[in-house]
Amino acid sequence: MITVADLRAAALRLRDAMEVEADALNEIDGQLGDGDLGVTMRRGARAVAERVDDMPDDDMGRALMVAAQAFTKTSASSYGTLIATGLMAAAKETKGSDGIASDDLSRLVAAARDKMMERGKAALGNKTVLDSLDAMARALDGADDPAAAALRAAEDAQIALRDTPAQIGRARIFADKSVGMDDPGMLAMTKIVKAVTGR
Amino acid sequence: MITVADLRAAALRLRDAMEVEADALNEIDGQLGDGDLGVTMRRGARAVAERVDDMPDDDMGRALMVAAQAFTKTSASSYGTLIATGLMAAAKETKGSDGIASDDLSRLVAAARDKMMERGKAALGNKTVLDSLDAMARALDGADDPAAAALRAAEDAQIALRDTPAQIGRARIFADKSVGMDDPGMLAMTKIVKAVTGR
Amino acid sequence: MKKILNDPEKYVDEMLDGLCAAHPQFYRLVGDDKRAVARATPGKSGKVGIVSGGGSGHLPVFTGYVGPGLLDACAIGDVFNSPTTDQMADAIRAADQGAGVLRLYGNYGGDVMNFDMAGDLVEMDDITCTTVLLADDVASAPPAEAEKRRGVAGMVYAFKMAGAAAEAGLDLDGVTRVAQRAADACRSVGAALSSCTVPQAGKPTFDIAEDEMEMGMGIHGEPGVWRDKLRPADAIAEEMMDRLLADMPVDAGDRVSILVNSLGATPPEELYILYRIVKKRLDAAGAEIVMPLVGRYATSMEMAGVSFTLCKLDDELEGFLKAPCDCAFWTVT
Amino acid sequence: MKKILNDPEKYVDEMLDGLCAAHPQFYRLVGDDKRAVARATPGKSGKVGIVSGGGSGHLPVFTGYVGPGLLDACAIGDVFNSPTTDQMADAIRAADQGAGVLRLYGNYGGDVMNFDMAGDLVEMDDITCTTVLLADDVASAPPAEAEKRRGVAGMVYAFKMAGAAAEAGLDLDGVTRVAQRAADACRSVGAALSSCTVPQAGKPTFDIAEDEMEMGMGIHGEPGVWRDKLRPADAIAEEMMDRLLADMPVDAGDRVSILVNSLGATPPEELYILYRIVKKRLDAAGAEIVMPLVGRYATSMEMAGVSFTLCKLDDELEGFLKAPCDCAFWTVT
Ligand SMILES: Nc1ncnc2c1ncn2[C@@H]1O[C@H](COP(=O)(O)OP(=O)(O)O)[C@@H](O)[C@H]1O
Ligand SMILES: Nc1ncnc2c1ncn2[C@@H]1O[C@H](COP(=O)(O)OP(=O)(O)O)[C@@H](O)[C@H]1O
Ligand SMILES: [Mg+2]
Ligand SMILES: [Mg+2]
Ligand SMILES: [Mg+2]
Ligand SMILES: [Mg+2]
Repeated sequence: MITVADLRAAALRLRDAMEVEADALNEIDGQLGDGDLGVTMRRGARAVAERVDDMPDDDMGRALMVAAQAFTKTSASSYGTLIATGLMAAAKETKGSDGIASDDLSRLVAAARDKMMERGKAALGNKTVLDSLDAMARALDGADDPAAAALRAAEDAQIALRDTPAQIGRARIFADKSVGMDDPGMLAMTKIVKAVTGR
Repeated sequence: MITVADLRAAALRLRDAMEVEADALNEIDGQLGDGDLGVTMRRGARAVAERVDDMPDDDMGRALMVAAQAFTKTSASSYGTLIATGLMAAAKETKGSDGIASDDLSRLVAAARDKMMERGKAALGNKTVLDSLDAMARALDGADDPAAAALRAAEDAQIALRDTPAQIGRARIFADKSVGMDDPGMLAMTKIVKAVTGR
Repeated sequence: MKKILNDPEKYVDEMLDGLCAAHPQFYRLVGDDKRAVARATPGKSGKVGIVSGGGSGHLPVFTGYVGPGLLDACAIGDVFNSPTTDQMADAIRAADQGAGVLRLYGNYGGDVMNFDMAGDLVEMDDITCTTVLLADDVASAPPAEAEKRRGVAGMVYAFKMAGAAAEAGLDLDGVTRVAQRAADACRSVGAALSSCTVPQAGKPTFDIAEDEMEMGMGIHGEPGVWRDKLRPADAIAEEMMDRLLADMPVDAGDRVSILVNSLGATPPEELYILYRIVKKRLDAAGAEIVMPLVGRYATSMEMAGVSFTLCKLDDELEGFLKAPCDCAFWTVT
Repeated sequence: MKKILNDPEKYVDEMLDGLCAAHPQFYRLVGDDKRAVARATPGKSGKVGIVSGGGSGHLPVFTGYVGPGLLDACAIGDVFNSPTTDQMADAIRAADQGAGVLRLYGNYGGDVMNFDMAGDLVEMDDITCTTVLLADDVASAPPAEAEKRRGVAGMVYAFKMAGAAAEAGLDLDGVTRVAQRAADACRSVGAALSSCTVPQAGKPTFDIAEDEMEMGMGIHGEPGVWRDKLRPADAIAEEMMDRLLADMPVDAGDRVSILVNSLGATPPEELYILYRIVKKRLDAAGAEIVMPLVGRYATSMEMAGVSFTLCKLDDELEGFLKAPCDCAFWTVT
């Protein structure tokens, strides 16, 4: 079971990882987009880490809501808003519980994916973070080692979509150029999973 | 005696000279000013040359007025306006006459100088074209070879004032820097005299 | 970076402080983090509120157009970045006079998601919201995908017409309908000659050679349809008019307005050189030009370049275009 | 050259064509060579005429300010070059409504000589002329030689106040007196960050490094008082206020207006950042700020930089400042 204490530790790891990765994420986002993905993630992760003490031990839902709000308050870019949306969806599902059972992870990631799809009006296969989440939700279903399964799924999805053209956001305008390049949001999700799972 | 035919020939020589000298005059004006002196002189001289046929044989005054108006119509820079002012002054003095006697030249140049002084509110010694005219008016007084005398006076005045600071127009702001440099308007007058006298 | 600023992180907050200090008769900062601007004197009770928002760096868009006959409030993000959900909710609350609020803004991913979330938030305050998205840039997607187009200077017409409709007392549905019709009536295209610098980035958003221009470039430096040697003004204007008229043909007898807009550094002198061709083309089509706008109405800070926005009028839209409005950047009497 | 133009030689004529085509309700070309702009609807008979003129490249200065409550006519030279005597005479004739004409323009050698000559010309048409020269730039000469100072953005206040005085029916002496008092009440200082390009020259007027600025530079690139690394906005604003207040101290209770002006490329965002300090300094002096102006009122095409103009008011000047005016660039209601 993942407790709020685990969530706090994960938040601190995420912050540390994003301090390191921010430039690389800006760089890749800058190739076809506006180059702010690292800024988004560094700011958001810092804000979540600053608020770990506001996460109540006995309510995973409220703890996740704290994380979501940290993102909405600090970043309004597409990615930050989608992450907040996903966290809110998970928060809603875990409200009042003191943790997340391993075999509930798949359902929560799927819930986040669905809400983010609704919010961003993108479809699966559009080469976005949604494809990472979709792959993860499927891989987590019945996984023995959820962390490993999620990470591998995120990595595989990134590779699987590499050669499709971008269809969403700024990168869409460069659809042709985007073939053969990783989607920045998918890459970021791989790094997020790596950080929060401590792999 | 200088006839209107002589004036026409001088105008054509002036135009040809200014086609050649324009860049150099822009260059020297650009060192401390706005670099348009060559443009002014080329345009003005072209306009005068275009209107030589409007210069009546029997009225040197009206002929000079044609030249003055060619300058006011094409150029409104300080120098162009002063040249027009000087030409108008000379025109007034020669109205109705069929030419200029050699021994009248000094008086006409002095008249131009005075009217230009009134117009531009500069004083002698301010390192401007006025100092060239003043030197020429004095040198022409009783000169055997008016052309040679005028040219030498213009050249000498230019050198004499080289080491004084500019006190007029844009160059005034760079007064210090202007020490040791020729005044563009004085240099232009030397070139004008050279061209119209055919030396 | 040829910019006059202190801390890049404070660029927007200091700008807003100065804006409100200079024009207290028009603007008032609201919200927790002071990232929403509302009218100094709120619209009268029962008037439909109109809110906009988006990234900074486009003055007068968006914030500048808060005022009588225009917007009621505006949420302001960092330069070229969406405001947050909370900031948008602050703006919506400030705009609400009990008759609902129209969200009227440009079609950019982050803005859309955040305005949607802000709508969810203010639902809890019983504020009804509608949405009209500006998507007028013909260079950003073909006609078949017109709904994917980004919003650019066309929003100036939409703000003006919707603002006048709200002032005239139309209800939320009515104002929303006018705004949608205004949005549908506009087509824009831009051409950039140089980049601007986002303060937080500290370097130009894109590189472009000293003798190059880019046709169709977006206001954040989004790529356009071609990049090539700088062309003569008349050729640029002809091509821009070609693109607009191909997308929205104009017939004899049509009444249109046209906005010839500087993206920032391009001086009005050059807008007027372009305007000769704009007028020639519309005259040739037999259209009547109504209230042409020439100036800096929607900018990208110090970017050099221009955009044209063609707006097809009918009696209703023309009436709202000519109605009075007032703000620090635009007065119609 | 990042400029949108056709033939550099036609820059000004095409600009004027476009200006008058876009705003026929305000502007009308007059004179043989169409280098004077007059009001579309002349001032009423018996009103004192006000004429200005100077080089192009400074829109809205000079031509833009032709309109009710402002100028009656304007002569327009090539970029940064004086109009000719004939063009000025055309403008004076267009401005005359039988009550004489005030020549109100900046203190530049060529302009002065040509306006004087134009005055001689129109004397033959029995038009009486007076002259008020703007010489507000404190960086261009020390106080002891104040009459040698060049005229910069202060002319905006002088146009406005003299224009209102003429509209109010004052006679030529009265309008001239108001204009002189307005001119005397203004002090300006500018700072440039980048050059502009005169079309006919085809290259930047001056070179300045990417990280440099020049304090006190004139609007044609005339040298200033220092050139150094670009400073933070607040430091720039403090120094500019220091220079203005040293030249014209402001006391508690004084009423002043202030113009924070972009020379062209500098966006309004940055003017507002500066305005915070302007207001702080005037508040600290105990002065009351009346109708502050922030925007592009007197420019040098695409030059990056700013100028501040401080204008000390009394009841008469304040009344004329607030009086209505209208033109394509500035509406006061
Ligand atoms: N509508 C959307 N739905 C799903 N994912 C999206 C959407 N828009 C953007 N993304 C994801 O976000 C990433 C870009 O995020 P970000 O840099 O914040 O965008 P922007 O700066 O354009 O607002 C993309 O790589 C993609 O994975
Ligand atoms: N007020 C003046 N009185 C006499 N000569 C002047 C005056 N102003 C300028 N000049 C002369 O004109 C020359 C500069 O002419 P020009 O380039 O036309 O000036 P600007 O471009 O500043 O109008 C100077 O070198 C000087 O000789
Ligand atoms: Mg991005
Ligand atoms: Mg972004
Ligand atoms: Mg010169
Ligand atoms: Mg000159």
